[in-house]
Amino acid sequence: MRRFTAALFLIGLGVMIAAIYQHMDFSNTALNAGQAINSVAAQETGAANFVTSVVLAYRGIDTLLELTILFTAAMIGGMVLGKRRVDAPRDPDAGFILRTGADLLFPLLLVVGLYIILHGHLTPGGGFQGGVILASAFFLPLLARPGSSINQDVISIVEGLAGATFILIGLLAMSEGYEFLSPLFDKGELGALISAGSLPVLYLAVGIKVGSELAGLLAHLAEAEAVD
Amino acid sequence: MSMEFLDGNTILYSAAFGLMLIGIGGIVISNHLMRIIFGIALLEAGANLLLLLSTYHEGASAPIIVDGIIPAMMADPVPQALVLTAIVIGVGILALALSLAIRVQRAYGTLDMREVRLRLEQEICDEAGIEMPSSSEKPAEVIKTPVNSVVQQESGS
Amino acid sequence: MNLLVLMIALPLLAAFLLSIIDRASSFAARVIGPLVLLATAAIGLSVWSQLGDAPQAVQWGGFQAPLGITLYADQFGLLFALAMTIGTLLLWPRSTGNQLRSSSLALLLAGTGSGLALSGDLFNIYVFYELMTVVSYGLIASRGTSGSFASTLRYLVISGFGAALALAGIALVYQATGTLNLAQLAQVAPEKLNNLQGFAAFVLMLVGFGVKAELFPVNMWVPEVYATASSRVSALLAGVVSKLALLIIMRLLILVFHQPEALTVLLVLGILGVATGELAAWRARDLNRMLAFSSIGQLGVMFIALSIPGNAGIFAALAVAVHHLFLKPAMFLLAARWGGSIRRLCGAAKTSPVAAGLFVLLSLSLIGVPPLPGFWAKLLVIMPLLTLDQPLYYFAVFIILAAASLEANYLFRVVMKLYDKQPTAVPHKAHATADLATAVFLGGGLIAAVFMLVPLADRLDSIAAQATDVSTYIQTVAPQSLEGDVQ
Amino acid sequence: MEVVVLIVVIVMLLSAVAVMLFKDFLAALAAMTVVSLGLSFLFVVVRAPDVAMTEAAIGAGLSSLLFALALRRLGLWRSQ
Repeated sequence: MRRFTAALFLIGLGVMIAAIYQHMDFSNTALNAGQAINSVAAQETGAANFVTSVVLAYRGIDTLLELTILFTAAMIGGMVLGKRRVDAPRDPDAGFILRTGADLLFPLLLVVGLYIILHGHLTPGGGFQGGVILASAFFLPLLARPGSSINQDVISIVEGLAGATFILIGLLAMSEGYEFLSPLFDKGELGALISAGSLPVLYLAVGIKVGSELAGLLAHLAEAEAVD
Repeated sequence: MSMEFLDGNTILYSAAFGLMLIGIGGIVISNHLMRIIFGIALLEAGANLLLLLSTYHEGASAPIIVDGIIPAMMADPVPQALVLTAIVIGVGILALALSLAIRVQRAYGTLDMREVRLRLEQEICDEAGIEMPSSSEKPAEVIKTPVNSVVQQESGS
Repeated sequence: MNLLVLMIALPLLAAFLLSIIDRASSFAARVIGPLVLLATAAIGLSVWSQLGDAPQAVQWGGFQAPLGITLYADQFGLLFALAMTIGTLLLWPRSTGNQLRSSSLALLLAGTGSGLALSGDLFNIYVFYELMTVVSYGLIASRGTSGSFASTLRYLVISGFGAALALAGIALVYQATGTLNLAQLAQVAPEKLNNLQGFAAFVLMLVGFGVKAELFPVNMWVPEVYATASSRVSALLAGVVSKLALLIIMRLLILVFHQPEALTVLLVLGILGVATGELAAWRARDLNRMLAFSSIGQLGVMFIALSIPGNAGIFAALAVAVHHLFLKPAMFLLAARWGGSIRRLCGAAKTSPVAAGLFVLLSLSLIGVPPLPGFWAKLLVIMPLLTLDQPLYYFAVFIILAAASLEANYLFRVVMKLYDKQPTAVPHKAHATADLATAVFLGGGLIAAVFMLVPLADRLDSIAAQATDVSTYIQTVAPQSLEGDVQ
Repeated sequence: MEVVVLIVVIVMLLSAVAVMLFKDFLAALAAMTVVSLGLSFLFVVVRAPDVAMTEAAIGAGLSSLLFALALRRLGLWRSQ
């Protein structure tokens, strides 16, 4: 009975959505804030990747808040899962292939992650994507050797400092008479590695913060005591 | 909008709305927490796609300047930045939900949300020192539910 | 340059650095949170004093609206930003477990709440709202009981569902208008959002942001969370955080969504909220959940008030919201010791006469006994409802009056128990000094309001007038036209 | 091109239904990853390479890892 009413509800919802879609107007796709940004972003921020411009400059505060969400989620995750008991049983080490693979992959992932972060203002990718790769670099050894563990104290210091860096760059702009999080420094040549002013620095802070927080979260989940 | 029934826009929009509908369906029909979390993830994915499609039009290129060449028509970067933000927020909340799920299962021995609700009600009433109001389902059976029956419980819903 | 952004940036910075400061000196870590909030409150008050009749707009990063994100400070937004900051300061969580985490969370809540109240960008509001939700999870779960984890999980499921719907609503708005800036949306909404798509976007966002505002169909989490969280956290969530979500809905209603159907939806959901909330409160057998359900009822009254078209509705909703802002936290603080079965309260007035007297006062104001502020707030809702002369609005008046008699009934039951001559077997504990002092302070505010009714009403009226002044909003933000740029 | 998109959309929606219907959570997780990858492809189609990368790294990679770790700790890591 419940499934029947649910199915009826879904069909109704589908019909409503179809009605809305029928009335949607797709003619004014050129008139939007994004196209206005496209026409000025190269001069205003100096980044070749306009998504990076939007993420770090035009909507920089959104990014700061989303970092804060990750920070809070990691903090609450640690609080909820708690510290592992010292005598809790651990999973056995993984096989030779995974262990060796993890050792080999670690530097590779580190380099790739940093590369993606530092080229965020030029090519697709940036602090978030690179940060995930950094997190996996630090998490992989944990998967291979469940006996080892990530030092959560170090993580909390790193993520705190990275987050503070983001805000301090924003405050630096204020101290120079601009608004909070205004782009700083020389914009350089469009498309060069050292360009776009403070954006690469911000993306580096984002990448390190995302990486440390996700690594911390993964470690908490991996170390949580099994139920069975 | 072209007169064809299945133009590119319609296909993409039906993907977004379809994901949202399936997600809502999963949330409404399922009782098992993992299934509900999957449903929320699908709903979010559909919403993200919808946001990205909001100003999409064919013929635009990615909003990136490569080798100094500025394309004639670039895609709108704003929804892309928004979806980037939304995806990261989503994964943070997902991790939180899973952490809480582990703790709740450790405490209550179940992830069936109806049972979790009853156990929670029971705990609140116990703490407050009042009788649990007699509801349609008997809480006494819930307490006896063994830990390992989660998977079987879920399939019976 | 405007110092207003510091109201948001400083608490976040302090929250990030708190665990590092703690390594250097745990004393510094304990005092820095309240100090930062004092500083931000001072900033807020100084901006308030300069504000006068001219709202201010700040562009994050100095980019022209609508390309960048706008921070819009009028008296309406600043009032709630200050309420959030000062409320967090008064209700600073005192966790038994990890004080450091609780302090960080409180700082984040204050910064986020201020940002939410002041934000002038649709997606920015969504991100602030999500952050506030995550922080609330942490505050609820910080009690560490299995019940608090389970209630957080159920809250998370409902919130996650709502947030995804709100995101879809934002997508529909951006599809129709190509902008997220509220000022620009206010400009183009009459032309582009006055249709089925706009209405769908409104409903999606109402459900999404309504989760925190305890809106009728998405408020299942309320009794569970307020019964399992610590009383200070419940006070914060019921008192301040729910009002911020309400503020978002008010802003959207004033600036973006003008469909008459939207008002009808609000009216119906408000009526259902009042009816279900008050009935459940009447049936509740423990104080925490009674207060939680009554909070649903009160927010229902606010939604009914919002459904009144024009300035009068916003004014009435604001009055009820401010009244509830003072009253509910005080009641939850009293419930810190009196939580649990109402039967156990027998003779509690003997151990703590001040608290019992305060509870009587708060109850009378909640019911709406003249001359207490609660009466005037309800009057402000009922009067315009009667002038509208429509059956559904008359029904709303009837529901509000019936709810008041239900409130009188169940609160009287509690008061009777408090002053019962027969003591129970369980000895009563006196309230913690800090809790009682804060509650007395808030109750004192209510009494003071009785003597300043006219200036207070004038002030609220001018705040509501400024909030509903759409043309000033557009002029202050001055978004550049999109048509002019793209050729 | 549209045919490819249509096929991807159909596979994605079928996988999404499968997420909800599979009794085995591990299989549901695999289907979820397929949805994420399909989504990632659609993001490329609508000229959003940044978002596609993010969806692939976070949606398909990290989320699946989180789910897998959680399923293991919840004792749902087994086929029926």
